[in-house]
Amino acid sequence: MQKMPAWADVVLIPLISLLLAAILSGLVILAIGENPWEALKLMISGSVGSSYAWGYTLYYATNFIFTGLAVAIAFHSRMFNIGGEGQAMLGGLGVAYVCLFIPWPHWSLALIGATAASALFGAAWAALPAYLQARRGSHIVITTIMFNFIAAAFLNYLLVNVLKPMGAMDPATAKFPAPTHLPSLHDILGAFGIPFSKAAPANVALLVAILACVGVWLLVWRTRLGYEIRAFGHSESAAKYAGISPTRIIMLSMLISGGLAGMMAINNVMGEAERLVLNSTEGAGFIGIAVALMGRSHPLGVFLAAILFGILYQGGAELALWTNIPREMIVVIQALVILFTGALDNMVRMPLEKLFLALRRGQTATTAGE
Amino acid sequence: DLGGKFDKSFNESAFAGATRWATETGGTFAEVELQSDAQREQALRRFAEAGNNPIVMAGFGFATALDEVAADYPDTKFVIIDMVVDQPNVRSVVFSEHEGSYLVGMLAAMASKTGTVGFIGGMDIPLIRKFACGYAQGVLAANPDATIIANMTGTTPAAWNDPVKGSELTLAQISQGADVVYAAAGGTGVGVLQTAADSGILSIGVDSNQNYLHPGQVLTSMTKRVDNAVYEAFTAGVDLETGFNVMGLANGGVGYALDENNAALVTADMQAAVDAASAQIASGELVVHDYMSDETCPGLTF
Amino acid sequence: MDLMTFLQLGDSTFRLSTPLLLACLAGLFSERAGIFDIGLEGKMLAAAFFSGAIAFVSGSVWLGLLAGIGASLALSLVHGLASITFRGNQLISGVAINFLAAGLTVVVAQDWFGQGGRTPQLAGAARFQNITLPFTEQIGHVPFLGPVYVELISGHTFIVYLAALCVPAAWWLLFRTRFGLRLRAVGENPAAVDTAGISVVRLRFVAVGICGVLCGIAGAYLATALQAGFIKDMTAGRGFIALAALIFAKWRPWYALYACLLFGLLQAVALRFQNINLGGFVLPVQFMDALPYILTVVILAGFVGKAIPPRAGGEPYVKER
Amino acid sequence: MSTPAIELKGISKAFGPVQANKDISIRVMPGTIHGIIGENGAGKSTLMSILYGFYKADAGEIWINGKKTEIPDSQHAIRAGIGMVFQHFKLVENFTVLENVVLGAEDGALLRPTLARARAQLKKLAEEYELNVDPDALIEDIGVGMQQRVEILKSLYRQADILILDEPTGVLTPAEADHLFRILESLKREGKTIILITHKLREIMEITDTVSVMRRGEMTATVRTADTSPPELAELMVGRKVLLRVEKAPARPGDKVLEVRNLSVTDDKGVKRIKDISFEVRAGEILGIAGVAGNGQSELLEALGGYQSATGTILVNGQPIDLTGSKSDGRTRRDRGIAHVPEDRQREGLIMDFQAWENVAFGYHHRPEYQKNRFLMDHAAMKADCERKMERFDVRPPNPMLLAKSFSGGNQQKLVVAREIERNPDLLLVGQPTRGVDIGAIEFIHQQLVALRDQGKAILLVSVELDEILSLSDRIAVMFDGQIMGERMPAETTAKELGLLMAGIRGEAA
Ligand SMILES: Nc1ncnc2c1ncn2[C@@H]1O[C@H](COP(=O)(O)OP(=O)(O)OP(=O)(O)O)[C@@H](O)[C@H]1O
Ligand SMILES: Nc1ncnc2c1ncn2[C@@H]1O[C@H](COP(=O)(O)OP(=O)(O)OP(=O)(O)O)[C@@H](O)[C@H]1O
Ligand SMILES: [Mg+2]
Ligand SMILES: [Mg+2]
Repeated sequence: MQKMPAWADVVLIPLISLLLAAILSGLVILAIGENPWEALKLMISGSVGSSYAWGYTLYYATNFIFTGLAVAIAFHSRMFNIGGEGQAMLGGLGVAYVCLFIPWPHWSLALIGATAASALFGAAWAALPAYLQARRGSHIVITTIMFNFIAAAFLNYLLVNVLKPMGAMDPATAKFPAPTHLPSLHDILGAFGIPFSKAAPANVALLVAILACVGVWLLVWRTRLGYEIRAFGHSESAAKYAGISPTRIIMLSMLISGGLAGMMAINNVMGEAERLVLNSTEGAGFIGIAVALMGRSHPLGVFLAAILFGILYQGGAELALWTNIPREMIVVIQALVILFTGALDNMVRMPLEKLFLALRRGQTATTAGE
Repeated sequence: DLGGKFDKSFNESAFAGATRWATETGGTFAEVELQSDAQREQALRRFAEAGNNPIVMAGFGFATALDEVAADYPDTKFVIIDMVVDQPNVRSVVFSEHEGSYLVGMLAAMASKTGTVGFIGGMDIPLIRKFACGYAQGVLAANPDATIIANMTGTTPAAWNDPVKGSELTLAQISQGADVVYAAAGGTGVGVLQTAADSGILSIGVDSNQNYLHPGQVLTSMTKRVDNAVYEAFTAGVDLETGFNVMGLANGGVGYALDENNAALVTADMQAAVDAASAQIASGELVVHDYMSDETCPGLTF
Repeated sequence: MDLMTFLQLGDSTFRLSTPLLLACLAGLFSERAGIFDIGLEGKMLAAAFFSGAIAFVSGSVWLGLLAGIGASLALSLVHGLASITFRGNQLISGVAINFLAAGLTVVVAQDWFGQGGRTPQLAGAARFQNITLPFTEQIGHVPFLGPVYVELISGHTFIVYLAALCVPAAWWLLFRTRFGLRLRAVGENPAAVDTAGISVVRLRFVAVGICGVLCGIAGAYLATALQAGFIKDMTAGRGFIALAALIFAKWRPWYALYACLLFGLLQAVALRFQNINLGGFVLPVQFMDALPYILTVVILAGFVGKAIPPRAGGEPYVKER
Repeated sequence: MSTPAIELKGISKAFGPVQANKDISIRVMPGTIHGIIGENGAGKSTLMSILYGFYKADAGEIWINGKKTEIPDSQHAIRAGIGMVFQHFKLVENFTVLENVVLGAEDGALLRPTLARARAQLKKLAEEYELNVDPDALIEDIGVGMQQRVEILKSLYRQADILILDEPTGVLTPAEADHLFRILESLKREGKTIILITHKLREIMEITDTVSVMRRGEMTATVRTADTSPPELAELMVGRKVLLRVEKAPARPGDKVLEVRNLSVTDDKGVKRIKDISFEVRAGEILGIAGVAGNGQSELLEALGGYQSATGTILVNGQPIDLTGSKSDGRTRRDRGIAHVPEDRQREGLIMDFQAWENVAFGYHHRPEYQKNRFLMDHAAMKADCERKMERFDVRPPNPMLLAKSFSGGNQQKLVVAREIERNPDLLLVGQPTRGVDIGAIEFIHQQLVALRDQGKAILLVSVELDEILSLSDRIAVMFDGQIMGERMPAETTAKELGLLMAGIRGEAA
């Protein structure tokens, strides 16, 4: 017997949490002397009001789908992968190497190569924390945090000392050659005669992200590995009884997680910047946590939450451009969303559970009375 | 550029130029401050889409993004400071920082009692080495026996905004005997000047006139008139002349600051010597070596 | 390396270790009570901003310090609410607090001062000044000991000495008092504390509160002692290094001191010497930057002594399922 | 008539949808030992935890020594003179005995004087009640028997007049239990009031003055022990007549299916849990392993089941199986014909958050019948299989889509048993098959086990319930401290003899 119907858990609680976060954000905007209602309108029009806006929203969303899926798949095996940021950075490195040093004949081949490389690099960056968790019991949260910093230092070193072209000022790789440039949504939709802003960076990586959603769904709910990952996540002791190797599950789920986080690089590094810069991830690895929490670790939920955060990001960028609300306001909103959907989950859940329990008691009482 | 609008230095100077234009002409301008490299292109496009013209960007970091964007908006004029972008609708403004640095280097050498002076750069890039190299030449010109200690804050944009590190580097240089320190480090320089003032030694500001930050304790500032460049661009408006533009001593693009805050520090002798050198450089009689021309520097190794 | 360079390096180490030590001890109290806290960074950042802002506005560094502690305490309260009262995930709460501080400090700073997320420069009484310890005159001439006393020991700000005092104080409190016994117990087995008639919730809130106060002091130190004002993201990962030091120290106060001194030294070295040349092999500065994190992973891997966290750490105390 | 030391009036408590206590009233006279019995999950611990202030009752009143007393937390209970030894001890593992005793009852803000006084006090108590423990030993280094003493000392140190013990003998050998009872007798002589929770009728009859029976959250009766009998109590406990014996034909043992030679198991802490044991199980027989909980039976099942590494030799149908490495896992064991009903269905046997149909394939999910193709699993086949098993094992409600946690304990166990028996294994490992299962389900499960035996399969049964061992087994081995103390045929032994073996004493027959 559940305390609450499933729809309340999946839909009602995130919605209420989101509302709470929105109200608090509104108060903050009010406190700095801006009109929250106007801000909201600007955010909406700036993020979904034109194909240009959509182009940016979807571009951000693509990043968040990858990192959100990464966190989500790790959640299924009860691993908290807070290292998406570092894994995505390394994914970017993989993309850079593949794009710079292999002469690709066509973007489609380059995309396949870059996807593989980014996944490989991202997975490799998750491998050691995963191994240490599985074999030495080192807390994965702490090790992945540490690996974020190590990744940043490592990338910094490579960009400054190895990959920076001679004479360049900023630590970044050279521009990737033209055959590796991915078609943008403008090009893709244009082929079907649908007009779409040429300026926006959303690109074919979005389709890869959607494929990844489907792939993760199949993996988690339709394959044996997914079955084992979920079993392990729910009960490690039961998994051991069933002959599911904890080491194998931790390693595989974290490698997949790291790989997905790494794959984000085909969007931001290959699709947008077309070169690798410092801090190319811009915190998307952390937003993945919020996205996975909001999306209840389900690919569909992750997809929707990623779009939501894409809107938040693009809308927030617009706010920073046209109002006195600094861009950091997005970080505040993001923090509140994580706080309410993740940490203060029970604050919403407890009263709701009581409510549903009372409702049911009332119902049984009336049926019994009849 | 990264480092923040109110770095009391480079970015603030650009902002001041824009504000001056706005107050004088009553015009309005849109501005945005960026947090990361990845946002540059988006901001440029957004401004171009919104019909802003001209668009001025302060900092070499915009070069790649601008190269991309400029072609997409041929009717918009762009101005980039500190970097050359070869597009028909772009005006590239670069400064002869080595010349200004030469002058303050002379002042430093003359003000120093220990014969040891320091240089603290921001991010270790050729541009900042250009500052350092000019400075070193000036120091050696005034005092051939002087020792120059040069440090860079870091290798990433974070180096523009790390006052703690600036402060630590200053202390390190002081312990090595430096009693005048030149900070060419954006926001990091705030920490350098602060620590120098706290420790009772002299410092030299950069870009804007920073003498007022610690009156009587900042020897001078190497001024780089980013504000003028911005002001001129805005004044010219859509009729802006594109192409390559060098701002040096000759056309007042760079110089050193003298005001009531440092009047007591710069003696008449010192002023005379520096002004003489300035005139020689302006006339081409004296050539200060530009690090960026061949990535070498006489008098300083990095 | 001559004595002076050595002393300078030591001096710098003390300065840079101080915020790490305060944050590390903050984490120690919280985690010893069973509340994991990856929000140290955020609390320090919030404290740095509010101390800087209030010190500027009021002109008094002490008011600034109070404001910093207040801000940090407020975030502690949020963490306590999430992880103690509502039994939420402590790690997620910590992540949220870090973001909240990173965003809110800039938003508020921009609103108050309009300087792109920084406070104006602090001067005079709005900053902690260096304290010259007594007898520097007399001892100063003694060879070796003299310079050590004058350069290394004397001439730091009040908070540096305070942080140093916090170490024995924390040790004494944890291992010699009733409060310490209970606090350690609640981090190991809250049910034992509960059935002994002590409120788990209150005890944990007190621990989280202490954590807030110490983080507050650490943040205030950054903005009003080490620096003269707040700049955005000025904690620059110190909260995470403190966390690393805490693991390194195996949750013990004296070890925390040594770990923080080590990490402070690493920072001091990395600041002064960009790339370190080890007989032909150049150690890049990025390696020095990453070293605390690498060391922590090595420790966590259990190859150099195993770090066993408090047993009830990270788990909310749930009586009724 | 004097005033009762404790009087509970109309106590009710619900945990979410589970009503653990329903309107319970009870009176306990001072200076008596009052027993509470009831099946697993009857609500005994909940009731006592309410009295001790650990849980808050939804309704009801508590009267202590004739005064109505509010007990919102344990502090109030302690002040009212109540001490409690919980079923699961509440000790800080890496504290010393002394620190655990003083925790919460310190004299002042400083520890040193408190510890000094406690040390002296502990010494006195130890002499008075034969409760010797080393005050400076760490809890994690001492055995459960000792830990229990520490719990009792904790209460006495706080000068409790009312002592509650929740299933204190579950982890004790009969001898240790006897010692405990002697202590309780002497406490009673001092005028202390004691409440003893157990579900062992023997203990109730032996030591209590009065006894209350609980069933499904309700108090069904309170009687004087002298006026009742075990069968009557048993009936009160489960609500109907209890059939204690299982009908079965004599065994016809065949070939050796399982041969264990010199098996040893060392746990993570380096403690040897199984010491060099050897035994065998033949086709068509049930070997029962008796013993007090914690003497190595769990480790034995885990080692055989493939999730505890071990040394020695295990032969199945004459072929050795791997004891370490990647081939020593549950999956490989299942492929070799070993099925396993684990001791703890909720922690091991089932994924509580999986639906029934997913659980029915658990452990066998890699088998070809559940695969649609190389990549995907065949959910339809899994559901159909689940429906079949639910029907044959009478699982209620027969709905494959329900989460495992929404089935009652007995039905959860049926799901596990169905899954394992239906595999038609050569060897079935069974741990505590009827723990927390109602009597109807017990009968059913016992019948299934006997039927499997009669098909010529080998069964290894581990249970702490001696009655279950005696009624099901064809042969009985007793484990104590990781060793097999001896083997007996059920017809030729008695509960008493087995009890001695379980305590590590080889009696006259040995
Ligand atoms: N903390 C809790 N949260 C939710 N439900 C609980 C909790 N403790 C007990 N229950 C439920 O309350 C009921 C009564 O449990 P209780 O522990 O009181 O039984 P018991 O008679 O002591 O059983 P046992 O003999 O197994 O110890 C059970 O259904 C149990 O699952
Ligand atoms: N943890 C739980 N979560 C949700 N529902 C539960 C939980 N535990 C028990 N229930 C519900 O409470 C009911 C009673 O469970 P319980 O285990 O006490 O049954 P029972 O009466 O002891 O039956 P059985 O004799 O078969 O064990 C179950 O049918 C189930 O629906
Ligand atoms: Mg119980
Ligand atoms: Mg039951």
